[in-house]
Amino acid sequence: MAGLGADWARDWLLRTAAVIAEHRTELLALDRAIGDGDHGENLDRGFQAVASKLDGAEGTPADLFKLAATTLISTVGGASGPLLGTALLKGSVAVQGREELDSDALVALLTAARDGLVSRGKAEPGDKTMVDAWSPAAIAAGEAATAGASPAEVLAAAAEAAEGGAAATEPLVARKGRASYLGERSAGHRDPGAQSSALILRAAARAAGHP
Amino acid sequence: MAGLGADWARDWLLRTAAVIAEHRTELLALDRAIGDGDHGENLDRGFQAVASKLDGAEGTPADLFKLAATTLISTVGGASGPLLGTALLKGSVAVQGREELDSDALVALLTAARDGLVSRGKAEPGDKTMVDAWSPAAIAAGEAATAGASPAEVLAAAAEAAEGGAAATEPLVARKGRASYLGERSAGHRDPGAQSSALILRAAARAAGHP
Amino acid sequence: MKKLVNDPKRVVEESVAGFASAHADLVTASSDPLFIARAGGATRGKVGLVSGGGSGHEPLHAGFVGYGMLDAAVPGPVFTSPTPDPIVAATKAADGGAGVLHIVKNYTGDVLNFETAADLALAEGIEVRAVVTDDDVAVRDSLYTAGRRGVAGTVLVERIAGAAAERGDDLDAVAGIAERVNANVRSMGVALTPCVVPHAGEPSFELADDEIELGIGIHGEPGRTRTKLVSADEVVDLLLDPILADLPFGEGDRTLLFVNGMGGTPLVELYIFFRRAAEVLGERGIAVERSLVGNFVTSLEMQGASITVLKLDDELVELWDSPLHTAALRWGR
Amino acid sequence: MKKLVNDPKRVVEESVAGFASAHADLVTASSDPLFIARAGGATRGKVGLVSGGGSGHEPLHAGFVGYGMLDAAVPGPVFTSPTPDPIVAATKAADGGAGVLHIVKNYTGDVLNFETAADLALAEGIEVRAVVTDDDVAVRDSLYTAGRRGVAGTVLVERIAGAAAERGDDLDAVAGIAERVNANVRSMGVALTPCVVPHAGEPSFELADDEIELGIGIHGEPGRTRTKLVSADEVVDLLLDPILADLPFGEGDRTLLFVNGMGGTPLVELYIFFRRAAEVLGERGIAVERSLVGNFVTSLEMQGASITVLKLDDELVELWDSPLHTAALRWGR
Ligand SMILES: Nc1ncnc2c1ncn2[C@@H]1O[C@H](COP(=O)(O)OP(=O)(O)O)[C@@H](O)[C@H]1O
Ligand SMILES: Nc1ncnc2c1ncn2[C@@H]1O[C@H](COP(=O)(O)OP(=O)(O)O)[C@@H](O)[C@H]1O
Ligand SMILES: [Mg+2]
Ligand SMILES: [Mg+2]
Ligand SMILES: [Mg+2]
Ligand SMILES: [Mg+2]
Repeated sequence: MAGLGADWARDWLLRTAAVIAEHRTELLALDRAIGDGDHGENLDRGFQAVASKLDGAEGTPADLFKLAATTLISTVGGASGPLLGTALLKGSVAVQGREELDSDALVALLTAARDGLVSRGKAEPGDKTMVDAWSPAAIAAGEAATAGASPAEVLAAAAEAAEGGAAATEPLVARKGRASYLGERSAGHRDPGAQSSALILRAAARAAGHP
Repeated sequence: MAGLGADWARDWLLRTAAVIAEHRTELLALDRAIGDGDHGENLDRGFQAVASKLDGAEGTPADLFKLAATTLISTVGGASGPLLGTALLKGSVAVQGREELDSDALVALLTAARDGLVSRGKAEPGDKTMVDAWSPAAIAAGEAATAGASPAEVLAAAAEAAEGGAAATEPLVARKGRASYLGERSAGHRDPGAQSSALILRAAARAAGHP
Repeated sequence: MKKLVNDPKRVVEESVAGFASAHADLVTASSDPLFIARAGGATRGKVGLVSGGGSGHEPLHAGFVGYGMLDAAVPGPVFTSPTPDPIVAATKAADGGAGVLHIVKNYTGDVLNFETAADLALAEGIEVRAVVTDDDVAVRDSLYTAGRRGVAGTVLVERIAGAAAERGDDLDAVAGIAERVNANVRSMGVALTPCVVPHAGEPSFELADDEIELGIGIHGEPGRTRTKLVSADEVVDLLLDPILADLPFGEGDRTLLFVNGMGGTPLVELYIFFRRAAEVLGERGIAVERSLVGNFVTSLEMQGASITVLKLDDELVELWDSPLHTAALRWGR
Repeated sequence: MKKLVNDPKRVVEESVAGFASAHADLVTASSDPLFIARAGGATRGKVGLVSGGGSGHEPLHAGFVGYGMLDAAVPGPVFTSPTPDPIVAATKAADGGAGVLHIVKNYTGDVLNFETAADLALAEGIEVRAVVTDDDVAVRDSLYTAGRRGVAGTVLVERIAGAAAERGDDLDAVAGIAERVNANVRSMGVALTPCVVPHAGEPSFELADDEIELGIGIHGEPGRTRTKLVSADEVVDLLLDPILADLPFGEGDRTLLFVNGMGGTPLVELYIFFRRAAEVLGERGIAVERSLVGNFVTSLEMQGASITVLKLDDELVELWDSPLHTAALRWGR
């Protein structure tokens, strides 16, 4: 069972840039409902920058993730920039030095990303943030790997769990991020960061060849 | 042929207050189209003040007109306050000392009012201002009196001419007042001051018993 | 349109009360007749400056009462010239024995009411001169109109004449300076949205979502031409061209560039405006020596802006820079 | 909604360029990374003050760069926290060798990006302290939320901490003063209309013609409760009650009363607001010793206002009154 290499990592990040651009308006609308209406713009700006930085960049998956992380940190701003940036940075540290990532390495990547996110943003699952996508994703990835899934299957499990987690944010009352200012009124809307995180993880699975 | 006395003068002014209040919104809308949207408010404020000043006031028609003139000057503001105030003030001087106004006196009143208006505001007939109501009114009143009309008939002739004059302002391009700033775009709208002046003169005829 | 008001008829009165209470160190307000004067009373021996007009243009004029600018301001009802009585009262309050200058924006109502007030003040022994401001190049000349309107340039007249009065100039000299500023200042404005007079409750005009109104006045009156919404830079060009052609301004001129907001346009946009205007002046060899950006002559909540250019000379610069202390503009003390 | 802009993506950049050109005597702007600093550079031996955050709140923060207030400001994209790089660059520009204080409004994005920047600046040998402002009583505490937001009270923190730095206080002392102001200031806002982020092009929320949004933030985020439009006096009461109950403020307290416009509300209305707020404080025996009225912490063209009350003591009054020279606030020089 061959691991996923730098080509996959690059493809993931480029697909993410495309999918975020495609869903820019939808993410803006989600953020307008319970935030300040810029999430689609923020991530679009960041991942476009990542895409152009990737042009000519070489190295291991970890190198590319680190490049993407620092680019996100220095171009996105807002809450999502440092949070996603930190997630990716911690993820890259977890798989440092490897040319190819097998299922366990992918679990390590996603778990470290989720942990980085949580330790930076202090949100817990159920607070209606992107943690609600990353946390089930990391768990599902672990479970899939334990059950012997291929790397593509691990990523597909993560994406599906993230999508479920994002959908599950709808009824929640936010306790972190801007949506928390709304109190009860935040219920009934999907969290934009959880939604974009699900898109990002679905791109990872697609880049690995999973439809 | 009995002349019109202080009772008529009082009744005219009170009827004016009522009719302006009734047409306040219409005058506001006319002024919004080619001015600054306050003409109805201005005159309403002024004539309500006139109405309450009249309470308990005594004297000749000229005394009541003078009271109304100074009240308009000190409560209306804008362009119409000093202009209508001056018109009424000059009119009152023209009939000073008389207890009753016959047809000729009414012509003198209206002519002096028109002249006062023109000398104060420097507008000529056709400039799309209240002069376009007062000027034909004074002329028609003179013609009616020469033809032997009663005071009520003189006022009715003036009112009718004023109404015609107000309607005739519609196609004109304004050369005085705020509407002049619009240039050609002022055509197609009736001048608010001409319209309110026609209402005022119709009130004079009604107060004299003309339907 | 929604407004933070109580009784629409008491908007001006309550607002003036709030203004006087917020700036009690600077001004006092008389409520009947309604006017605002400097807290300390008239300065003996100094020419007094009085301005006024309809309300809805705040901070004009009350926000400019204080050291180095006006001695008294007379707010009329919203967009309606005040009557003579409060103007006379303000004139008396501003009189320090050296005469009083009325600074009047050129609108029929303002001119007529200030004229009557000047007559009445004169009858009470106060020497009054009037300067009528008419800086708006959007309006054709008085052959066809009531004459050009006084708009944002009025602030510059009030400031510089106020500085001359503070310096000790006599009434003729102060009036002369005011005339000179008025003769050297040109303005033009644009509106993106209309405004709503509180007691009217309806927009002063209608504008489609992709239209702007060029040559707008400051009373919610429609402008001269309506055009499609274009970029900020293009709007600046549409305003600056007639301004620069009118005086005319030319290479080597020294200027004060004033970008004024109509009330509802965010500062970000005013600075985008300023950037382009300064760029165009630079390209034409016209130096911007002083600048002013902000909401100073407004039209309630109207979205839009105006550009004002004043030709400077050494004396005007010196007067502009001299100490000033009002609620809306302050420097040097 | 119509805007006077060119490319919506270049709004902040062009506006900053205009700002720097209009106030070249006060500030310089760096365009990449984007920040504004005092024209003369850092003052040797003085604690540097840096603030920043999303754009769209102008004049906050760039309008407060200058003597007696900030040394540098970092504008992010509209309503979006800047990234660490420009914050680091601004921190370097503000450093006069006595350390730098970051004044950060409490939003997750601002806090995280300023944190990263502080780490990076420290790595370059600059001592950095951060004070996080959170004066908005509309938000429940951090058990349930990201914590109270920093809103209009931030201006008072920046001003008073800036005065302390100018006086020569060291970093700990300046941070202490900033903390003290933040601990003693409370705010709450109301919106009548939403605002439109240029690149989004759609209103940040919908409000019916007879509705207002209470407890609004400054980023176009919806408020906590929606209610029927009531009179200005009633709105003031709805805002002041939670403010006064929170600190709490009580009889005998000395205060600064700040009525802040959200950008699209005319000054007339802000003063009607001030009038009632001062009246209520008076009735409760709370003295209004200083006041501030105007559009200082805005939310683009949003119609609405906020009320801020700061409890004063002799030292805070003295610092507030000391000389100040920025584009948006100026006195004493
Ligand atoms: N403390 C936090 N932990 C994790 N995620 C957070 C936290 N705060 C906010 N978020 C995420 O960030 C998203 C908003 O990002 P964005 O709109 O780009 O930033 P901002 O809120 O600064 O405008 C939210 O939808 C949420 O998923
Ligand atoms: N110079 C003038 N001579 C005669 N009437 C005038 C003149 N200028 C304006 N008017 C009249 O005044 C009317 C407007 O009055 P009003 O709206 O009350 O004052 P303002 O124009 O100051 O708002 C115009 O409709 C016109 O009839
Ligand atoms: Mg957001
Ligand atoms: Mg009018
Ligand atoms: Mg008017
Ligand atoms: Mg944001």
